[in-house]
Order: sequence, then C-alpha cells, then structure tokens
Amino acid sequence: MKKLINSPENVVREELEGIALAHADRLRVCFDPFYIARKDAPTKGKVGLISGGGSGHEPLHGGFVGLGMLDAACPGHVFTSPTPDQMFEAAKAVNGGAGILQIVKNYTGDVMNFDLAADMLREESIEVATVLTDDDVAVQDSLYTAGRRGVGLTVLMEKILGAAAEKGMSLGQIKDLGEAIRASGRSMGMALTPCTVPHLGKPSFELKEDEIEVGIGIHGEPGRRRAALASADEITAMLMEPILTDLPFKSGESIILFVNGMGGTPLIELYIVFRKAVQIAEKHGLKVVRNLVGSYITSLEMAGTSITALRADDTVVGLWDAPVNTPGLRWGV
Amino acid sequence: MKKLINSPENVVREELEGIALAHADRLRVCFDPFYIARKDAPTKGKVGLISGGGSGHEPLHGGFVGLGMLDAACPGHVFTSPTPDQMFEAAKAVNGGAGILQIVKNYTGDVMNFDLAADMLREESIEVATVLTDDDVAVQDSLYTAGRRGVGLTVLMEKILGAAAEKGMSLGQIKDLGEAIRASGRSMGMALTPCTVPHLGKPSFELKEDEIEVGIGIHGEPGRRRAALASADEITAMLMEPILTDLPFKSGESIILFVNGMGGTPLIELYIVFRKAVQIAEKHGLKVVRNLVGSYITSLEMAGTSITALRADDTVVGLWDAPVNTPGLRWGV
Amino acid sequence: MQELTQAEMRVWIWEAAAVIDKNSALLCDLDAAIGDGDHGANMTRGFAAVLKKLEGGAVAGDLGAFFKTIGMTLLSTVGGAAGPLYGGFFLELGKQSAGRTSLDGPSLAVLIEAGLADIKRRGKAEPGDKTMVDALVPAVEAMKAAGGDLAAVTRAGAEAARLAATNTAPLQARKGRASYLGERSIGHQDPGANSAALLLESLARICSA
Amino acid sequence: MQELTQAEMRVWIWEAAAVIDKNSALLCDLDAAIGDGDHGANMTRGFAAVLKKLEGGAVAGDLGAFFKTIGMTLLSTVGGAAGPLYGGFFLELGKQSAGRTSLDGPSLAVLIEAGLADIKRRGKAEPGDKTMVDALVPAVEAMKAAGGDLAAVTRAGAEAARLAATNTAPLQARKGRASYLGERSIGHQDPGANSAALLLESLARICSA
Ligand SMILES: Nc1ncnc2c1ncn2[C@@H]1O[C@H](COP(=O)(O)OP(=O)(O)O)[C@@H](O)[C@H]1O
Ligand SMILES: Nc1ncnc2c1ncn2[C@@H]1O[C@H](COP(=O)(O)OP(=O)(O)O)[C@@H](O)[C@H]1O
Ligand SMILES: [Mg+2]
Ligand SMILES: [Mg+2]
Ligand SMILES: [Mg+2]
Ligand SMILES: [Mg+2]
Repeated sequence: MKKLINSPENVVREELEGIALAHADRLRVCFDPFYIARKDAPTKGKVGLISGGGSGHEPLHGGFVGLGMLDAACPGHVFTSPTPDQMFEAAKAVNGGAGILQIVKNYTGDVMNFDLAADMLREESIEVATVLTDDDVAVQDSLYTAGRRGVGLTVLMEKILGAAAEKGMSLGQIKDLGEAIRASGRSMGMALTPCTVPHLGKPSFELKEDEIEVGIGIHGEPGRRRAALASADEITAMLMEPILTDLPFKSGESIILFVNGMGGTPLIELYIVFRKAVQIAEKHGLKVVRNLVGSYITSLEMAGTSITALRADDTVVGLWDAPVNTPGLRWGV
Repeated sequence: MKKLINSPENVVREELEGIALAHADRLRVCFDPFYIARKDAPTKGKVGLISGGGSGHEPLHGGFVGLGMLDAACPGHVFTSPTPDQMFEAAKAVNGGAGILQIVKNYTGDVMNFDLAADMLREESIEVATVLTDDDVAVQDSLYTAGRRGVGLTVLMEKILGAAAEKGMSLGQIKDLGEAIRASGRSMGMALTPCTVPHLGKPSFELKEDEIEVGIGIHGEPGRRRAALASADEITAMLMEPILTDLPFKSGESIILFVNGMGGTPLIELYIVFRKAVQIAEKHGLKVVRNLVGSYITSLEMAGTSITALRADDTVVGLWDAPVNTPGLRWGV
Repeated sequence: MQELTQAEMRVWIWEAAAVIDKNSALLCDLDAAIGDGDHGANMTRGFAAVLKKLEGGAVAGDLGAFFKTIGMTLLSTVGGAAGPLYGGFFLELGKQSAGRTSLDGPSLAVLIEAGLADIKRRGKAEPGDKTMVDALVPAVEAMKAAGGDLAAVTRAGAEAARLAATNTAPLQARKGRASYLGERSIGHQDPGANSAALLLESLARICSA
Repeated sequence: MQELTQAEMRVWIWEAAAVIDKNSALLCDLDAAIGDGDHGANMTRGFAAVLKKLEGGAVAGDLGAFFKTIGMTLLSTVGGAAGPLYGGFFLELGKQSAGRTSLDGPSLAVLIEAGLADIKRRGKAEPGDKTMVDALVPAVEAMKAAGGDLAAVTRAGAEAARLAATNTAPLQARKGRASYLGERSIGHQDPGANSAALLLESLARICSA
C-alpha cells in the first residue's frame, strides 16, 4: 500500500488537522467528536445544512462547508459512516433556529446513523428534515433492497440546497426542493483501478490490465459487472445511456452535467470524457446549461469516473449560480 | 496502460474540445494552432500574460486562463513543449498593446520554443519579456547545465503576475516582480508511483511496492534518488528540509505554502502532508500566511506530492488575494 | 455457572473484544469481497472503546445500565451499518434487563430475542437477506429450544449462528452494501453474520468455563 | 551520384521519415530512461508533417526554399528541445544553400557544419554534454576529412555519428532533461544523438544507392 499517510488509525484525524490549518479563515474543526463547521455558524434564522459520510471522498463533504453550501459536515472513518453523536453535536453547533436539514447518501449505515441523530435532535426540540440521495442507476431499485446508492448527485444537491438555505428558504421548502432534485438526477460510475482502504492495506478488488469495473459506487466496492477496457468514448456511452434512459431525460430538457473523477484520474482524462458526454447529451436533445468537471466525490486513489445529469429549470440554475465559498467549490464571492 | 482516452494522438485535441465545451463562458479555444485564450481578450492597455508547456500537467496552464491570471496558454503534446507558432498566435490574439509577458518553466525545449516565439513577436513590433521559473531544489544549480526545473512556483507566479497585470502594472514592472518571485520561491517533489505517457504506453520508470522516487520533476522523469517508502511525516520532512535550507528561508519570514498533488494522489493525503509541512515551517520560525492544497501542477496520473514555499510580503499577499476567475483557481469574483 | 452477572458479562465483553480483534482482518476481507472492507475495523474499534469504557471498574447499577453503556459506546464508535445495529442491540438488552442483576439460560435467550427484534426493526432485514439477521434468527431459536442451563443455551446459540453464518454464502444479498452487487454477492459469507457468530461463540465459551 | 538535388533530398526525407517512424519506440525508450520519453513521438510527428508538406510536389525554388520548408515544418510540429534544434538546423541549411540547386560531397559537409553551428548556438551544448551535438561533431569532422564523392562523405558521417551516439552511454548529461538526473544519466545512450545518427545513416543510404 503506497499512500502519503502516517498510520491507518490517524488518517482522518490528521487530515482534519490539515484542513483546520489550511482553512482557518472559513472553517472550524471540532475534534471531539469530529465535525467541520462554518466558522461564522450559526446563521440566525437560516436553516442549518449538515451532511457527512465516510472519509475518503474528499472534497465531499468537509470541502463543501461554507457560505452557500453546507453549515457542517461529519467525517466518519474511511468509507465508514459517521456516528450519531457527530451529527448531533454538529447540528447543535450550526443551529440557527430555523431547523436542520440533513443530506444523507442512501447507504444503510448512513441512513441509520443520521436517523438516530435526528431522533436525538428532536428530543432537544430541534426541527429536523432529511433528504436522501440515491442517484446511482447501476443499482437496481427495489423496495426489498437497500435501494440505490447516493453518489454524484450529492455534490449538486449540497450546492443547490445550500444556496436555497442562504436565500432564506424554510426547512419545508428546502426539503421539497431536495426531493425534487432527488427525483431529477441520475448517476453512474466506473473504475479503471481499485482503491486501497488504509486499514485494509490491499485493494478492494483486483482488475487485470485490460479490465474495467462498471457500475461502481464510491466505497471501493466492486461494480455490477466487469467489462473489457474500452475507449473513453465507449466508456462514456456505457455510463450515459443508462443515466439518460433511467429517468428518462427527455429531448428539449436542460441539464447540469457533472463529470467526476474518482480520485486517481487526472483532469486531462475527465475533459475527454466530458466532451463525449456532451455530444451524447446533445444527440439526445438535451441542453447542457451548466457543468462541473473535476474530482469532487472520490474513492481514495481509485482511477475512474462517474457522470451525473440533473434536470435544471431556471430555479435550479439560479441556485447553482448563486455565490458559494467553500474549499472545494467557489464562485461569485 | 489504463486511461480514459481514445487514442494517444488525439488526447490533447479532445481534451481541448472538452475544455472548450466546459468553459465556453470564459475561454476561447483555438485549434489551429492550439491555444486557450480569455474570451474577453485582448484587454486594451493591459500586459498580456501567456504561458504554456507540455500537456499532462492540468489544470496548468489552460486551467489558469482567465481574469486575474493568464490571458492565454499554449498546450503542447503530452510532456512536450509547445511550438513557437502557438505562442506567436496566442500572443497576437491577446495583445492589448502593452506588451506580452511570457511565463516559461525552465526546460531546454520550453525556453528555446518561447525564445523563438519572442523573436517572431518582436519582428511584428510587439514588446515581449520573459520570466523563467526554476524553483526545483532537487536539481543542482549550475551554469554549465540546463539549470533547475520550473515546477510548483509556476502556479503561484501565474496567479501573482496575473493580478499585477490586471492592476495595470507595466511590462517592465511585471517582469521585475516576476524575477523577485523567482528568487523567493523553492519547490521539491516526490512520487509514490510513476505515470504513463499515452504514446509510450508503459510507465516512465518502475518502483517497487516499498520504494519512492525523491526529487522528481513533472514529466514522469525519474528523480534524484530512490528511497524506501516512508511515512507522510517523514516524506514531508524530506521535501521541506531542502526547500527551507536552499534559499534559505529565515525565521520570521512570511510564506505562501503550496502542497500539490501529482495527479493520482487524493486530497485526503495532501491535507496530511500539508499539516506536517506547516508544523515544519513553523518550527523553522516561518509564518504560513496563505496556502494552496490540491492538484494544480500534475504529472498525468502519477501519485505523489510536491511542496512549494514562497516568501510573501504584503505586496505579494495582496496580489495573491486579488480576484481570480479561471477554471482552476477562483476567488473574489 | 447458573446465572450471568455483570462480572461474567464483563469477561464476555473482554473475550468478545479479543476475538473480534483477532478476526478483524478476516471480517474486513469478507466485507471487502461484497461490501467496503471495513467491518472488522469498525467492530474492533467499537469493542476497544467499550473495553476502555469498562476499564474503570463495574458499571454502577443493574444489568440495564451495563448494557446501555455498551450500546451507547458502540453507537458512537463503530459507525457504518453495524454501529446502529449492534449499538441498538445492546441498548435494547439494557432496556429489557432494567432492574435485573443476573440472567439464567432461558431469560438470556429471551433477552437476545429482544435485541434481535431491534436489529430487525432498524434494518428491516429478514432471514435470507444475507445479513447478521441470518445468524441471529436461528441462534435465538436454538437458544430457546435448548432451554436449561446457560452452557447449553449459549452453546446451542453459538453453533446455530456459526452454521447459519457459513450458510449465508450462497445467498444473494438484499440488504446492506452487498445488495449493490446483485448476483455477484453470491458465493461469499456475510461479514455481519460472522461477527454475530463470533460474539455468540465467545459468550458460549464464557458460560461453559 | 555526383550531386544531390532536391529530388534526391526528397528521397532522403522520405527515407529519414520511415526510419524515424520505425525507430520511434526505441527513441522513446531511450528518452524514457533519462528524459521524458517523447523524443521518438516528437520526431515521428515532425517528419510525418514534413512528408505531408512535401506531398504536393517539389518545393518551388532553390535548395534554400526546400530546407526552409522542412525547418519551418519541424519547428511548428516537433516541439520539445528537438523541435527548435532540428528545425533551426534545417533553417540554417536553407540559409546557407540559398541560390543553390545541388550539392557535392564537400559542400554538403560544409552545409551540415553550419547546421551544427546553429544547434550549438541555440542549445549551448558542447561535445561531452550528452546531446545530439555529440553525434554531429565527429560526423562533421569525418565528412570533412573524407572529402571526395557523396557516398564516401555521407558514409563517413553516418559511421562517425553512430559510433558517437553509442559512446554517449557512459557520459553524464549536462544539457537537456537528462541533466536533471545527474549521475543517474550515466549508462544510457542519448536519444537525440541516436536520432541524429539515424538521419545521417538514411542520408548515406540514399547517396550510396
Ligand atoms: N439492513 C440491515 N439489517 C441487518 N444487518 C445489516 C443490514 N445492513 C447491513 N447489515 C449488516 O452489517 C454488515 C456490514 O457492517 P459494516 O461493514 O460495519 O457497515 P457498512 O456496510 O456500513 O460498511 C453486513 O455484513 C450485514 O451483516
Ligand atoms: N541544449 C541542448 N543542446 C543540444 N541538444 C540538446 C539540448 N538539450 C536537449 N538536446 C537533445 O534533445 C534530445 C531530447 O529531445 P526531445 O525528447 O524531443 O525533447 P525534450 O527533452 O524537450 O523532451 C536530447 O536527447 C538531446 O540530444
Ligand atoms: Mg463502511
Ligand atoms: Mg518532452
Ligand atoms: Mg463495511
Ligand atoms: Mg523528451
């Protein structure tokens, strides 16, 4: 295992120490329990947005704390959902009196831990609502399973709901907007290489030189199927087709298109994928009105990409364009 | 070779197509010859800043074109310096009448090609000045060799000179400022893994599971020495010590500290390195007044890191803080 | 041993922590095959925290207070899916044993049945979904059927859990991360079913000692 | 052949382009060992562009115009260090052969000497620095010493260049990317010295045909 770490146990603590040093102007890091909060939180009268999940997906979520996005993020151990005490303390720290919205990626662990935290908060008379993301079309949706995973849409969700909260929308309004976004976005990902969880010390799966894993999530888990290595254009098509047909996206619609790197894939390759993704979207009659290209929701050093498409009406585009000031996303301020 | 590409020949063209689609709001991409320019260029009366170099270092340089940074960037083939006709055409396209400043990383090929371009521009009566970056302390400095490589300092140079140009400073003033920055910044890098140049199809060097390469540049070239895999803290010390003693940085000085990822190293590890780098800098009596943590000058998918320290007085900090609006760096606007 | 008191329960937790630690890599490997590879690390971290919590001496009060301490500690240290499930399991044990200071075989079986009910309520998994529920359901049945002394009850539970954990291999997962794999989850044992078997095996060892 | 005209020179360029293409991977490998692995790709791209440029038929005018076309094309397609060096080399050949339409052995030697001078001026490399200069300096000396017909002159140049290219292996690089490696550049042949030898060998083959 080749990583710039000191010991598997200290990865998250030391990362947080680095984040605290790098972003002391904007962020406050709590070490007991672990959470990252806006330095200026709470904002009185504003809904407090919190999220969190296993570490190893950086900049998600801690890198998205700041004006116009999250108020706090709770990092778990690598690929392990955080614990209820983290969300509980984080929410209390950023509670501006207008309620707390939890953005939760749909994984059994995350859902259960955030649920417990919500119960604890309600016991303290803090209003809580939760929005799930479950945008991964690689997973068959079914009432009888854990459902789909939350992946790339989470980044867009945090940006858009963050802007809504900043604008002063109420908890109920933001929850409704979140559900609308949840219903309008789809994602799919693939890996060229696996990743190695620090405490495990070996790759989460093996791939031959000419193999790729299609339909991966963001936890180094194997995907739905193994396929032969293919060209960037072919791989982009493998991801775009299921995304576009699942919802389905209809000709004439406007979308935000997000091409994400899994952590070990350089920007040069992401632009090549983005190029083809736009071509496919346009062939489908879609208008790509906004985009994001980069590594924003990662799986440690995994090489690969995921694509997210989100229907975007004027309201969504307006919220997307609104100012944001976080370590991971910044514009307009 | 596992990459999201279609063919080694088309990597740069298709990347540029992606960039053109993703950033059409701010950038204009010329395909014959290849260059990326600010959409609103030329700015009358403003010195035009251009840079360029081999591709594979993204977001450098094309991702740094925009308000407050470069006016144009010329991408060569992967790890191959661009050709004089590119700089010539790019410079003419962004020439606002106040002269052209070329920021050139000190590699034989880059220097010679930019020199030829400067000659061509002067023949058209366009004033040209050049600032070199040669900040890599891993390379012994000598009059009798090609000198040191330009690495991480290039990013800081482009930001700071870009702000100076935006403020209306003259070509001579910007050139002088550039020389001052050149004299005040030092860098060093290391690799955990090599990278594979697309047309080569195999890694540029081999490393065992327990080996690292210390003193690498940004072209997949082997470094000065091979060392045993060590902890993040030890590796950070291996890089920081030569950087701090070379200039030397003196106790009491303020610095901008830049921890860079080589392309395949995730953010989580960079924060761990940054944490230790700050500790070492502070032990040295230095004040880290600004910082940058992320993958900004890369070597394709190489895993590893480089550290850059730049002495920063109030002028430099002011220019660092000035608004910048590029795909790769953005704040204040 | 006729009755389990807090003193014996503490020995169980020590034993369980040691066994979890020893099998941490195995649990991680099982999880890596069909999940995200952290189950061993999560459980080890959680039980180490519990040990630390119990270091100070006996928990003041009844078994209810004792199990609640364990549950709360697991809840705030394990994370992932296993954290709320095992945390909730022990919290439920605490609720159901409030006011008691010792347990015989049959009442232990009833208590664990209540803990299992909490896991099922929280995780909504049924037997056959390839989760820890697959190990716990037959274990509880066996414990209740065995009746009699603690040694017999716990040994029946441990054996049933182990067999059932092994038998999760051919199942296709319908809950938890492994469900994302669909058919590719077939052929691997469930990590949580294995950790449940380890916990019951260490309990049986204590009760047979 | 007594005199080289543009027609023969075009055959040389075709031959050179084919040889460069055939040896592209080798040149890249040599460059990967001590540089950045692109020398073969750069040269192949450049000569392919030159071939394309020459496809339309003979370049109008004298040898000066012919070499200038080649130089300008290499300059705008090769990139890296080799682009300005080889581009400048051919531009210099163009300047020095302005007004001429053919070359004999001794004048070819003088012409290449002028091209070499441009490379040295531009790259500031001296023999022993482990660059293409190491191949070209002895080649020019041998060509001048050989005198006589084109076949003898070019064969002498090719042989000297090849030997010198091989002999760059034990040198420590002082110019170009390989210089960053310091002592670790020792033990590998210089890629640019090899491409120079390939160019002169193809010239010799044409002149001996
Ligand atoms: N819905 C559920 N009900 C019961 N047990 C579950 C459920 N989901 C997951 N599990 C159990 O949790 C185990 C995984 O725990 P762990 O790896 O610690 O958490 P995570 O899946 O969040 O990484 C699985 O092997 C399974 O036995
Ligand atoms: N200063 C110099 N003078 C002469 N030749 C040089 C000089 N620097 C580099 N070279 C030659 O250029 C070759 C490398 O060319 P190439 O790989 O195409 O460019 P780059 O080094 O920019 O990648 C070296 O092998 C060497 O022969
Ligand atoms: Mg987990
Ligand atoms: Mg090169
Ligand atoms: Mg797990
Ligand atoms: Mg080269």
